[in-house]
Amino acid sequence: MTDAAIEEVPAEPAPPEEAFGALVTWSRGQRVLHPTRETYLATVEALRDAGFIMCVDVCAVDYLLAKHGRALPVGIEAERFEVVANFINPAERSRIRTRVQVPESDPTCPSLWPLHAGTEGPEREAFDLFGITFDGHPDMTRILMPENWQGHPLRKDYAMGRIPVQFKGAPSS
Amino acid sequence: MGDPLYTDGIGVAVVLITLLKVLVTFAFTLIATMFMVWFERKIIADMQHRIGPNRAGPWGLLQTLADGTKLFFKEDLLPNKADRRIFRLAPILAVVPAFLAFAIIPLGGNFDTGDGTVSIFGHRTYLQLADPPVGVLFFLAMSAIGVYGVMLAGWSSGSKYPLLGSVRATAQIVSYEAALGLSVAAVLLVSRSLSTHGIVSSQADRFVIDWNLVVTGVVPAVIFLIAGTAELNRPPFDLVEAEQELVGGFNTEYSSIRFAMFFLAEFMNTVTMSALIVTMFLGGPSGPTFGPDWLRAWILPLFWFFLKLVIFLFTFVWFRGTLPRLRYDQLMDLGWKALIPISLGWLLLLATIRVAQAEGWPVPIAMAIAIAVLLVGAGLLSLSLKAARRNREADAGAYA
Amino acid sequence: MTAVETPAETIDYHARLRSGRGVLRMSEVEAAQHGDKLADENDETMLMNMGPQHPSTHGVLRLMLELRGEQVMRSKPILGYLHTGMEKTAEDLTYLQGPTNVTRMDYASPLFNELVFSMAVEELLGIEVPERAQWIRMLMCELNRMSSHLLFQATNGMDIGAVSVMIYGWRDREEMLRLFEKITGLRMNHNYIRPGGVAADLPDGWRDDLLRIFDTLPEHLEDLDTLLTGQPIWRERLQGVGMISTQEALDLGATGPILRSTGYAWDLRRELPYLRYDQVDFDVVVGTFGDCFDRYAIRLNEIRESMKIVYQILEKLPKGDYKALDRKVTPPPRARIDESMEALIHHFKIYTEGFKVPEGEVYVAVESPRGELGCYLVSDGTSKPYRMHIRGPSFVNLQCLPHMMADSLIADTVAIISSVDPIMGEVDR
Amino acid sequence: MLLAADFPPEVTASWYLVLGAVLFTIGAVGLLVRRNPLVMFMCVELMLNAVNLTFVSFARALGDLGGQVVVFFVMVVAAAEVVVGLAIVVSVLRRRPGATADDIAMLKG
Amino acid sequence: MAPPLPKALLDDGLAGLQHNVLTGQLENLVQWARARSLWPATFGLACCAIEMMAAGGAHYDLSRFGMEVFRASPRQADLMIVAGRVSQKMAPVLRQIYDQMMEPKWVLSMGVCASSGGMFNNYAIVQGVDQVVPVDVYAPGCPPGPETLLHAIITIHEKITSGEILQRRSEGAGPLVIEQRDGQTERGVRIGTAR
Amino acid sequence: MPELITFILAGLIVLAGALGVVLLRHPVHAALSLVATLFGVAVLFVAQEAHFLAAVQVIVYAGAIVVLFLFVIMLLGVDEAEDLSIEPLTGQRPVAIISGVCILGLSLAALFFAGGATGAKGTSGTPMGGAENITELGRLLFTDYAFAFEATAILLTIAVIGAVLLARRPPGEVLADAGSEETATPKAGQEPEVVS
Repeated sequence: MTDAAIEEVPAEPAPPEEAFGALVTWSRGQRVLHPTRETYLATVEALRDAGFIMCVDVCAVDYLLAKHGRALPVGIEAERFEVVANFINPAERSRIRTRVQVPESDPTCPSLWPLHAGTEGPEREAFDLFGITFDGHPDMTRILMPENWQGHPLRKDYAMGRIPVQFKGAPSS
Repeated sequence: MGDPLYTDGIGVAVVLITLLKVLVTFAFTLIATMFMVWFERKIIADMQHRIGPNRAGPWGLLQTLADGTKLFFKEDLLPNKADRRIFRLAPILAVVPAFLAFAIIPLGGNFDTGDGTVSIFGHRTYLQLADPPVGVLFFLAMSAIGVYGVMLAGWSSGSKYPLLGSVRATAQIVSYEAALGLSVAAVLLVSRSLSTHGIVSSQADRFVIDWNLVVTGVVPAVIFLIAGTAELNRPPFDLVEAEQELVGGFNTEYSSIRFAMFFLAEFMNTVTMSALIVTMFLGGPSGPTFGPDWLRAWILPLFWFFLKLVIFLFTFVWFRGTLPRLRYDQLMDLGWKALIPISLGWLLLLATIRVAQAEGWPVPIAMAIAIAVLLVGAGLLSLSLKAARRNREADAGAYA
Repeated sequence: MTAVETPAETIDYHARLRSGRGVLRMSEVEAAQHGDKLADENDETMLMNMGPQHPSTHGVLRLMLELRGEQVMRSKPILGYLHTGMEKTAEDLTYLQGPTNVTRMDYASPLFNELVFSMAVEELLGIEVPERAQWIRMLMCELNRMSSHLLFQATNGMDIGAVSVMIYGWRDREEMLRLFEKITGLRMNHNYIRPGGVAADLPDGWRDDLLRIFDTLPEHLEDLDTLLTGQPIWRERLQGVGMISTQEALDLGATGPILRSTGYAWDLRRELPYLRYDQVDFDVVVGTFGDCFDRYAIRLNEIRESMKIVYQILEKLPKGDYKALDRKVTPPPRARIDESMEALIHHFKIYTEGFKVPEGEVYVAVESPRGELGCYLVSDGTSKPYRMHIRGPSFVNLQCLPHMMADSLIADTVAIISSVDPIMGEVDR
Repeated sequence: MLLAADFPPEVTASWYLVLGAVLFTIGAVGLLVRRNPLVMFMCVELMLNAVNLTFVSFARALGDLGGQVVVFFVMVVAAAEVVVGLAIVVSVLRRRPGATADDIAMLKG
Repeated sequence: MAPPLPKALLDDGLAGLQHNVLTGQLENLVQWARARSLWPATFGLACCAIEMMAAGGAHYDLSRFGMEVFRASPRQADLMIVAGRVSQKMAPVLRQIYDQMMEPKWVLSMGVCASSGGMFNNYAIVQGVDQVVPVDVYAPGCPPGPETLLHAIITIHEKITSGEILQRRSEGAGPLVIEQRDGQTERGVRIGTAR
Repeated sequence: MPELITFILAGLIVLAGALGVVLLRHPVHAALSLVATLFGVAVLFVAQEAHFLAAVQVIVYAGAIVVLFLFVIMLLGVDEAEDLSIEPLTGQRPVAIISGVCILGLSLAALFFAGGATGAKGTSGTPMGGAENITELGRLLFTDYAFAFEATAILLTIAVIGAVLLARRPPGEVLADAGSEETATPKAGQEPEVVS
């Protein structure tokens, strides 16, 4: 295989494409919307009205240590966190994805819960593992980790937590 | 009437024979229980294409002994929140009635050509520990006392799952006691006796044809079997200890010998219930006999009794291997809306026939009238049930 | 300001209990403080804890139930007792090691985890997987779907109290596992589907073994029909229990048999085909009422549909390579290492530092036995994923529990949990 | 009579009647002393049982089965009484947990 | 004047009694019973739980050993099969269940995750359940097949038949202290006090 | 002799149970004491050859009535022992004790000074042991006492209906406070409850 084959398909050239009130990029054949935190809910609502009635997933990414440039459209500032949501339009059998930039200084993001009740669990998970608070979520508590846990394990500055295996009978330090 | 052993005054021999009978009955119930546990595990295993216990003793026969010994030597526990006295009392309350109830079961005796007695040391006696004139009622009384074991065990444990289990147990047993009693009444109606010996005697004339199973028209026997299964808390009515719902139900907090006592009581009750069904509906130890007196009086009746007993033990195991568990409200519905009305109606029908026979009325006409009346009653009942369901749904709809 | 830091006493329990029908808004810590007390002094409800060690919570699911008598007023699933940190671990493993990690998520259908991860990596790499590998993947996944649904039949039967069905389900699944062991080398957690293809070609005699299983399976499924489908108690227990409407299911993000049980024919194999599902003929089984019985029946019939697919695969399975021949991605055959220096180097490179994957992000989903199993993969151009997120169908489906359980009885909760068929390894990851 | 000189003494009807009287007294005192409506019900049952015992003793002493028939009716009535009484207790306690018998005065409306 | 009790008896209770023919026979009986009636607690965690259940199925049939009686209530169980990875959140629960079990009790650590954390050496997983409860037998494998589990169970049977019947296991594990794994450094923080 | 032993043992059980009902603070303990009393009374019935009544005593009283008591206690969770220190009417307890002594004294006086059990022999039948007792009892119930029998049947029916009506939750009460206003799927724009 040549390098060209695995190189990313170049994004559509300017002028920037816009749909559902958000800028659009393409990634591996999938349409990706880039709403800001302010336009996020409006975009998702527009999506829902356009037939994207299934919100299958919400997750977060921590780009703290990312050395690569992200495929973001012009006008969208790269921040440390990103909240990614995936939607399906069952009628058109198509998928679409939104990526919202969430700054480290203020890790909050509007919750999709009022629009898609099914995002309750995934958003709690993102809160638990990344510390991103979702405004409007009914139950913003830890879901996977114990409630008294310190820190958010999936952040890049949170170490793996690997410890040397302690065998039975070995002298403990 | 009554056991001929006690009619000619009470001497040393009579006391000894009675003691012997106590001993034998006690040993028998224990061994039967052990056998029942093994039997159940083996049969279930066979139904599920497995082998079943085979390590403890030959064919795993000593499995129950191993379980019992292990439990006996296990640490006991008294939960902090438990009501100490009652927590200790409950297993005893469960196990004692289970033992006592077996006392009224006629195990043998020649009913074919004789009067159901055997001869021990020159004394004629029944082959049953006791034959009170209210024998069947005695059984019902004992099963009523047996409720306390389950109920108090759950309550005294002081935690939630056992409490739910005991609330279920209470409601379940009280509800099914009614259906049980009504089907017993049908038997009493045709047997004209409350004593178990009398009930067996009344069925002994002709093989199968004179059995109450046939004489009462199968329905009471079926209802007794269903209600009896519920009374025993066995699947599909084992909501009391439904493992998937209530962890262990009433016995969740019990360990060691106290748990073993519940275990024992459960299986002993199963044996007793089967024996009672055999006594009431299948003619107990009666059956065709032949040969010398010892064969007629001792061997063949016992054989018949055990044959019939094992059939019902197998039926109970079969239920466990096949049927899913009912839900609590469905159980109550079955008891109150199906079993009790049916057994009541059937009892009335049987009574009509008896009255018609006694008074010399034409039986078919009386029966037809009775059936018509009962059908009207059933129609009214189903109408009211429908109305109740409609109301309930309307209520639920209003608040959904 | 997060909820965790909020002092517990400032939270109005009652207001939180009341919000949302069927949803108990109460954190575990608060619930623990409530202890054995009644939830509300003026009310007759009581809070009960079900799990995490409870025989019918399918592992370590924990439920807080607010009960009035035996009636469940509100409920809340509490997760995390099996949280394994797999998403974090994945960031530390190369792409080749990835399937080893993800396969342990949904341990009832491990091949789907491997499949979705491999597909995501392939999508990022932009490589073509050989035709035979695609068909083998499909074959294995359908077999896995059957074994997973058999597992469901077993546990569902057990939960409703039909103990024999439990053993029957295991019996048939065991035959399936033995076939898996022959093909992949392992009974579970196979690590068989890898980026670029599958780990090994099908072994000799696999077809006969498969057909032998298929000889007995339909009979055994009919046994289940006799024991369960036609059994009045079974129908009573499941019909009308845990109802959910299509709208609710869509809103809650439910997929798989739960969504299909409401009559909504949504199956990724049909709607957004992957592998070669567009070349096989099968029916999407749907229900009508969205109750536990529909979900049971759907799974039972999906076993039959999968058999249909497998028969077609047996016909159409092409010859060819079982993995991509790109030596930068897939290791060379063992024999080549002894002959070729280049092969040795490739082998060494792949197993020490792994292959590099171009930058980018991708979301790929497959239809697992429990619903849409998705994988969101972010690559920063190195040989390890920058971020891997798995969209576990059980995790999302579990959100339906409080809504299905509202106003049901305790016995129903068991049936409902069972009908959702959650695999906690995938829920907690 | 009660303390007959011969031993063992014959158990006459009076013995049972005395036992019944004592039982009745205990029940009556309990009814007046206890405040828990459930326990008060139980005390009523004690009194009814004392009466039952007396009836059966008289039935035997007088050779009249009518006494036993009356006991039968007493049991039925007791069952009816308990059913209704407990229903009232349940509906009161449901609204006011920990209510004592004095609170049942509120039934007067 | 009664002879003073032997010192051993005063120190150890019944365990200090010298064996004679009778207690020897009793001991054999008890060991025999315990080995043949080892009721496991229904305690499944992850992948291994599936294999544990498979071991109860028709092909492997744990019931041959009298072990099909999976007790949901820890009070009645003798054997805890820790089947699967133990998360930090689960560890206290696991310990609580162990404490709820009555003596004598045995623990079987099934699979590498339970035995040593397995491949999941990260913030979430307890690196070996022996840090929480004392383990008698470790079954290797990921997951161990039913045959491996059967072998482990037979090993436990041997351990039971060769062990002391009055020995308490309480010294096996100390009080449980779960500390949080340090997320900022790679330094290990002990979870639980092992022994 | 056997009757003496039976009487003494059963009498002790009866009295101990009765005292237990009055003195034990916990309602469940009191109920269990009541069972002991009922059982003792049943034994005394047997001693007086009223077998049928003894069986009915255990089945109805122990098997149904006390079970109902316990069921209510469990259902309502009336676990806490009652506070006997509160005296609703001043001097009620001493008066109760005094009146109790009076009742006892009066009845014993009536018993002894009137010369033991008196009365004329009835015409309804003679009690005897065994099965004849039951037959005779049945005959009496359905002939001489048929009206009373029917009356108690009606009484029972009324009691059951009354109990059902009393214990029934008024329909409006059911989910009135269950917060049903918020449905499973929140509508857009609806203000969800924020917890922080």
